[in-house]
Amino acid sequence: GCGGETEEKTTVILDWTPNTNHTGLYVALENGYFEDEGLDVEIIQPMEGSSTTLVATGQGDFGVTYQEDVTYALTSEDPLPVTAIATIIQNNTSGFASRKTANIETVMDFEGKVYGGWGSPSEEAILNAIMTNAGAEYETLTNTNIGTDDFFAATEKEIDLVWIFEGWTGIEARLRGIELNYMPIKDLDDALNYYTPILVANNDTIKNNPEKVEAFLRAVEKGYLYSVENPEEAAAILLKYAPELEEELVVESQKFLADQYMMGADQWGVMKAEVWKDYADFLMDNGLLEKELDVDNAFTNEFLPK
Amino acid sequence: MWIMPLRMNSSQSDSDTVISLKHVGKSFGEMVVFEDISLHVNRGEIVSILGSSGSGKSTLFNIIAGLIPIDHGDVIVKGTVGYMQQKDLLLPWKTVSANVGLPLKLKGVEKEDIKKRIEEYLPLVGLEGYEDKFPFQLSGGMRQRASFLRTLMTSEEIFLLDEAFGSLDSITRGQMQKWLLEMKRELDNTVVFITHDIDEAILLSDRIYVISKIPAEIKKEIDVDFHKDDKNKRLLSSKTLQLKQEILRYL
Amino acid sequence: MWIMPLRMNSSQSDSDTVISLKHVGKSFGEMVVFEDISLHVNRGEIVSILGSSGSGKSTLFNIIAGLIPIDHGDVIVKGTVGYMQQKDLLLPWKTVSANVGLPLKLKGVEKEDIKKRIEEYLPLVGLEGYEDKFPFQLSGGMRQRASFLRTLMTSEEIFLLDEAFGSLDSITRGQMQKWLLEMKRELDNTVVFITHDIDEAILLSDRIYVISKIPAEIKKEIDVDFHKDDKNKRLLSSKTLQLKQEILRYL
Amino acid sequence: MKKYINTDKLYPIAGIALALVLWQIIVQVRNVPGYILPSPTRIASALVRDFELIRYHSARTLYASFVGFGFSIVLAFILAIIMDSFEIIKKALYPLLVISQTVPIIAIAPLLIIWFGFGTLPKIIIVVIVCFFPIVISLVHGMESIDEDYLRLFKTMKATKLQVFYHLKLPFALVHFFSGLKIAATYMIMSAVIGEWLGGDRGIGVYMLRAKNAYALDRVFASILIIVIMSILIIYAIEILGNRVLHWQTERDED
Amino acid sequence: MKKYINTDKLYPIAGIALALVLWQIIVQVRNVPGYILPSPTRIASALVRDFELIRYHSARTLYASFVGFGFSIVLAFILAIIMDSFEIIKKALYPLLVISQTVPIIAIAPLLIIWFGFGTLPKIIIVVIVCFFPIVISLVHGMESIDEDYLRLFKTMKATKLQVFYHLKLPFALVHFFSGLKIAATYMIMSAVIGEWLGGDRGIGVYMLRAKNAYALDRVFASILIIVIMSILIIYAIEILGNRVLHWQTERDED
Ligand SMILES: Nc1ncnc2c1ncn2[C@@H]1O[C@H](COP(=O)(O)OP(=O)(O)OP(=O)(O)O)[C@@H](O)[C@H]1O
Ligand SMILES: Nc1ncnc2c1ncn2[C@@H]1O[C@H](COP(=O)(O)OP(=O)(O)OP(=O)(O)O)[C@@H](O)[C@H]1O
Ligand SMILES: O=C([O-])O
Ligand SMILES: [Mg+2]
Ligand SMILES: [Mg+2]
Repeated sequence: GCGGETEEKTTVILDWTPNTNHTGLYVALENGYFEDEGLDVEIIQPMEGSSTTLVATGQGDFGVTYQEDVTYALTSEDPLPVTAIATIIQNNTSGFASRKTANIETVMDFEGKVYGGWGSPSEEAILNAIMTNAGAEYETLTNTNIGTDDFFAATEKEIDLVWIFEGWTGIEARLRGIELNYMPIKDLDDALNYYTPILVANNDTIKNNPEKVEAFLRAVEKGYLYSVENPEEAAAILLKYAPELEEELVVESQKFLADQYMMGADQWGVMKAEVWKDYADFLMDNGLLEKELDVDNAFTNEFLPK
Repeated sequence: MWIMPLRMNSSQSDSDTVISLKHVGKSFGEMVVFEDISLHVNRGEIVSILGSSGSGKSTLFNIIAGLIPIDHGDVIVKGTVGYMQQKDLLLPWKTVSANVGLPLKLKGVEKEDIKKRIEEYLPLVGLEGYEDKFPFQLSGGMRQRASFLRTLMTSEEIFLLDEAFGSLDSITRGQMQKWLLEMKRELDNTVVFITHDIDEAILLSDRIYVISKIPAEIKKEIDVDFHKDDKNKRLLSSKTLQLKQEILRYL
Repeated sequence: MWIMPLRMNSSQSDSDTVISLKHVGKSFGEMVVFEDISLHVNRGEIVSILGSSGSGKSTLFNIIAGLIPIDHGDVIVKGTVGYMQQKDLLLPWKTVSANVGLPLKLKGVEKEDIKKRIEEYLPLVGLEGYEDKFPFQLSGGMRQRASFLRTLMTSEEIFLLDEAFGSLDSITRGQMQKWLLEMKRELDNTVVFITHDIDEAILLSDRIYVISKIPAEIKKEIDVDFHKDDKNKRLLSSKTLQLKQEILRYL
Repeated sequence: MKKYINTDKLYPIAGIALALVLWQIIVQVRNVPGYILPSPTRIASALVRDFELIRYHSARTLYASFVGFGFSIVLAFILAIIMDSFEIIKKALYPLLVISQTVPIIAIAPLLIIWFGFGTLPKIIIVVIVCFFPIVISLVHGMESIDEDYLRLFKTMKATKLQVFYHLKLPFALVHFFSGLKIAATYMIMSAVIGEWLGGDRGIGVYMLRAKNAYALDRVFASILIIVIMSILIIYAIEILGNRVLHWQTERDED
Repeated sequence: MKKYINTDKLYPIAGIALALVLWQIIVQVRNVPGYILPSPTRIASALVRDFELIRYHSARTLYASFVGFGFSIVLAFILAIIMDSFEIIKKALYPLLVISQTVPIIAIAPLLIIWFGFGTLPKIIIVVIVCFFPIVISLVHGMESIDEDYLRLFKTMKATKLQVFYHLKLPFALVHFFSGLKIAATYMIMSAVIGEWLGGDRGIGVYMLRAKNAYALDRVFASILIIVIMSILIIYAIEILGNRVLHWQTERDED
């Protein structure tokens, strides 16, 4: 419930270091939206790729992750007890980027190039699908894992093509005056316009404390709405909590994302079943899932503010 | 095969024999050091072991001290043993005082008392003023004397001394010998002594065992039965020269 | 202050003196070992240094060998030096053969030749059959003999021998002494000898330096001028006993 | 051995200075962009700019490092004594210790968080996992390498196990121990930083990761610099402590 | 020292077996879900299922590990000789070596990639960075700890620097060297795996990362198991080699 004298301990686990995808969370914290809901929120920066597991094991009540990750988590041999409760951004703002000098303007140009991947099991399938769709020969592409390495270092030498977030790496490139060719993933295949990043909750919390989930999302929505309206102030709030970030990058990224959070939707956070189903089917078709995803149990919009 | 020497409290037996080796055999790999050696030492005696280099004297001591296993035979040692090995084995990180006082410390003697006793004894071995030196700052003979004193500090019932005075000049050696005899008279313990100096053996001993080259056996057991009460008199006795000639024949 | 001994090729000078120390001073911290010591050794001589334990004999050798710096004075050494230190310093990972053959190996002598020479010499020090043993498998006296042989293998012009026979029984020691004299006669090199055995000093030496306690100085320089041609005869000479009495007075 | 006592510290400083100058020159001459390798001067200015922030983060890292290091030493001593006393335990435990080192920490990171949460505890545990091993190994090896003759000496002096440990094994192993301690100290700050990467809200590791993901490479290198400086200072302190404790050895060397 | 020769290998195996049984029991009794900690039997079955794939990846990891390890040894020897011969170089270089170890590798990964690309080379270099240090340190420390008296002996025998090295310093340092080698071997496979995390398309690290992102924790642990087994085998081989080379020491201990 709301109010109450003692605030309820709540832990939110990020997917990465704090960045503009997370701004709404920090705004909710700074502007007291969580407090208003009776939540005492702590935001934690974990090791990359561990947030879903940590939420599943009760280390956090809520976590930031992305749709593909949840899809794998729910179809693994021992499914993780988590459910997606909101998408932070409506459209997938990631895509394939290359330096202008690499001359990659269409998917056809992927042929004979070197792709620097980040270790997702599905990258090969995705590249295979989009190249095949475009009539290009996937076998000619070299797929190299570049791990956590950044775009700029990777493309300095032998890597041509990297999968980036437009609102972060794309902005940084602009700030540095490095010209990019950028292909948003959502334009390449409908099935690939999956949600990233999203918020997940532990199933126990959902079952035993649905009020907490609702309260949390009410505050978070207010935070993101504030970020949409006041990108510069929101950026300042993020920088207050993560002063290690580059101010210019944060501000520019925030301005870019302000339009993206809710693009094409009349409500913040709401998810569509097709998006979940299409991407799960895509993965299934490519033999990447052990079993069918039960879409109904994968996500829910029921805790979003009405 | 591990056959350990039998150890008894001196009070448990009224026999006069404190060390007894019977038909002992010991080999290192194919090298047979002892095939079948027997000897004994009585309470209160000073017994010397004479034998050429490499004849198994140190090995014998290691056996008596229970440090190495034997292949066959019986070893009986009645009483506690203090052993001065051929190497000085001073601890390089301890000063002379700390090295010499170690046996007392291990026995739980109080610091004050240890200090007093060290101050009393160091001058007797000519190491006054070297209390706080480390072993590497000593000469070879000084290290030997420190090691000798450390062994005496154990105050055990039986002392095994392996070439205790081997690195000393004759003057210092003479002083040490005299002092050893005095100590012996006061404490009335048993001493077994390895030396390569026949004069020294004759001066100090009640009995002498002469052992052969390996496989070592007792070549001769000699009772040194003159001037037993004041051994210092032996230095000037003609019998000493005579005995020396005899021993030389056995070696 | 580092003052290194001046070294010359023996051919550069026709003087008879191969080692010369003049007004040499050496302290360890506050301990003055030599305040002002001078001595010399002539080519082809055997000179012994006698002195009580801790009087600075080994320090003297370290100075002659150029291993430690002096505080003041002049040191002149003409000719190459082979030095047998008081500790045996055998390399624990090398067999007796390899240890003894090391100086030859360092000089680049062929393997075959080294083997031949070792096979020839090992029996002379009583180590035949121990070629392939490691130092820890030897007795104390055996290690000393191996170290002695290793020094001789250097075939240098000057040998410094620090208590070379200290751990040997009188028989083995006698053999070693005899052998040393033979070697000396053949090679005609110079030998400086530290010993605490006055008989040994008299038997071997052409001259003897007796040094005092520290700060050490030359107490007496003795010319041993009888039976110089066949030193073995000294064993039975009455002059030996006489000289011994004299030396004892200085110590 | 130590002939250059007075200039002892000059050479390493010169070595480091030379490396820095070379670095600056290469960056400037070859015009290396800042997102690949920032120049020392840029790193220095980032350090000055962010000084307060870095101090704030460093305090936490140092705390976890020191607590973990202290624990490692205590644990290493206890285990070394047990392993030295009971051959069976040593034989059974030693391989497990080695295995604990061959496992990449990051692979079991979620486990650590699950067991120990996001606080300082998992960082301390990582420091212990990393630092404990070289210390215990150095102690055990040190005790093993004691000359049999000395053990015999103590046997003839009827020393108890504890006395043998205190008067013989410990001082003998101390030389090795300080080697192990220095190796552990080398990795001590770094391991706390790795621990911070696993999750947290304060610490040099947190700062570094955020700077890296914001492409602020000068800050990343500023934090590396801080890690290096802290590590070097600790190693140096151990060196000095070691020289004091092992003075008999140092005196001998200086001879 | 080595009284249990024949049962030597029994104890560690018993130790490991005990740990595995405990693990299995805890997982089963407390019903630990597979995404937190898979049971040993599940890990084993994943290993069997993926055997071919793991073999394929392991080959690459082993290749990088061995090449890097070999390089580390050669480099360590060269540097140790140089550092031992020229006190100045030692004093200048030593701190740089230490610094190289205090820097978290992951922080400088982008540099490695920029300089050496994504092939096997950067993995080899990471193996060298990690393994080289303990080896060179053990050699340098080993050579430093030689008794002054032996150095004097060689001086009087007029040995050249090279001869002193070959006949004295090297054999003396070998005991330390094998300790260092074993420490390096402990981290050798792991460092190659870390290298593979930073980028690559084949290797145990790549396999592990993919399994992790697919929540196949049993496969993650299967790869950890492979890393552990490979490391242990290498350490064991070094142990045996060491005992052969240092036979004079082993013989003495068995006495
Ligand atoms: N640990 C060992 N391994 C193999 N052989 C050994 C060992 N210890 C001693 N020996 C051999 O046993 C024999 C006797 O050695 P021991 O040390 O007892 O002689 P020793 O009479 O004390 O000689 P010294 O008067 O020279 O000290 C020697 O031949 C020696 O080589
Ligand atoms: N490295 C050193 N540091 C300090 N003092 C030393 C050192 N080496 C020797 N001394 C001291 O110098 C003096 C002479 O020692 P040295 O070894 O030359 O005596 P020595 O005549 O050879 O005695 P010994 O006959 O007992 O071997 C001794 O008092 C000793 O304590
Ligand atoms: O999360 C990304 O798709 O890069
Ligand atoms: Mg002996
Ligand atoms: Mg001496």
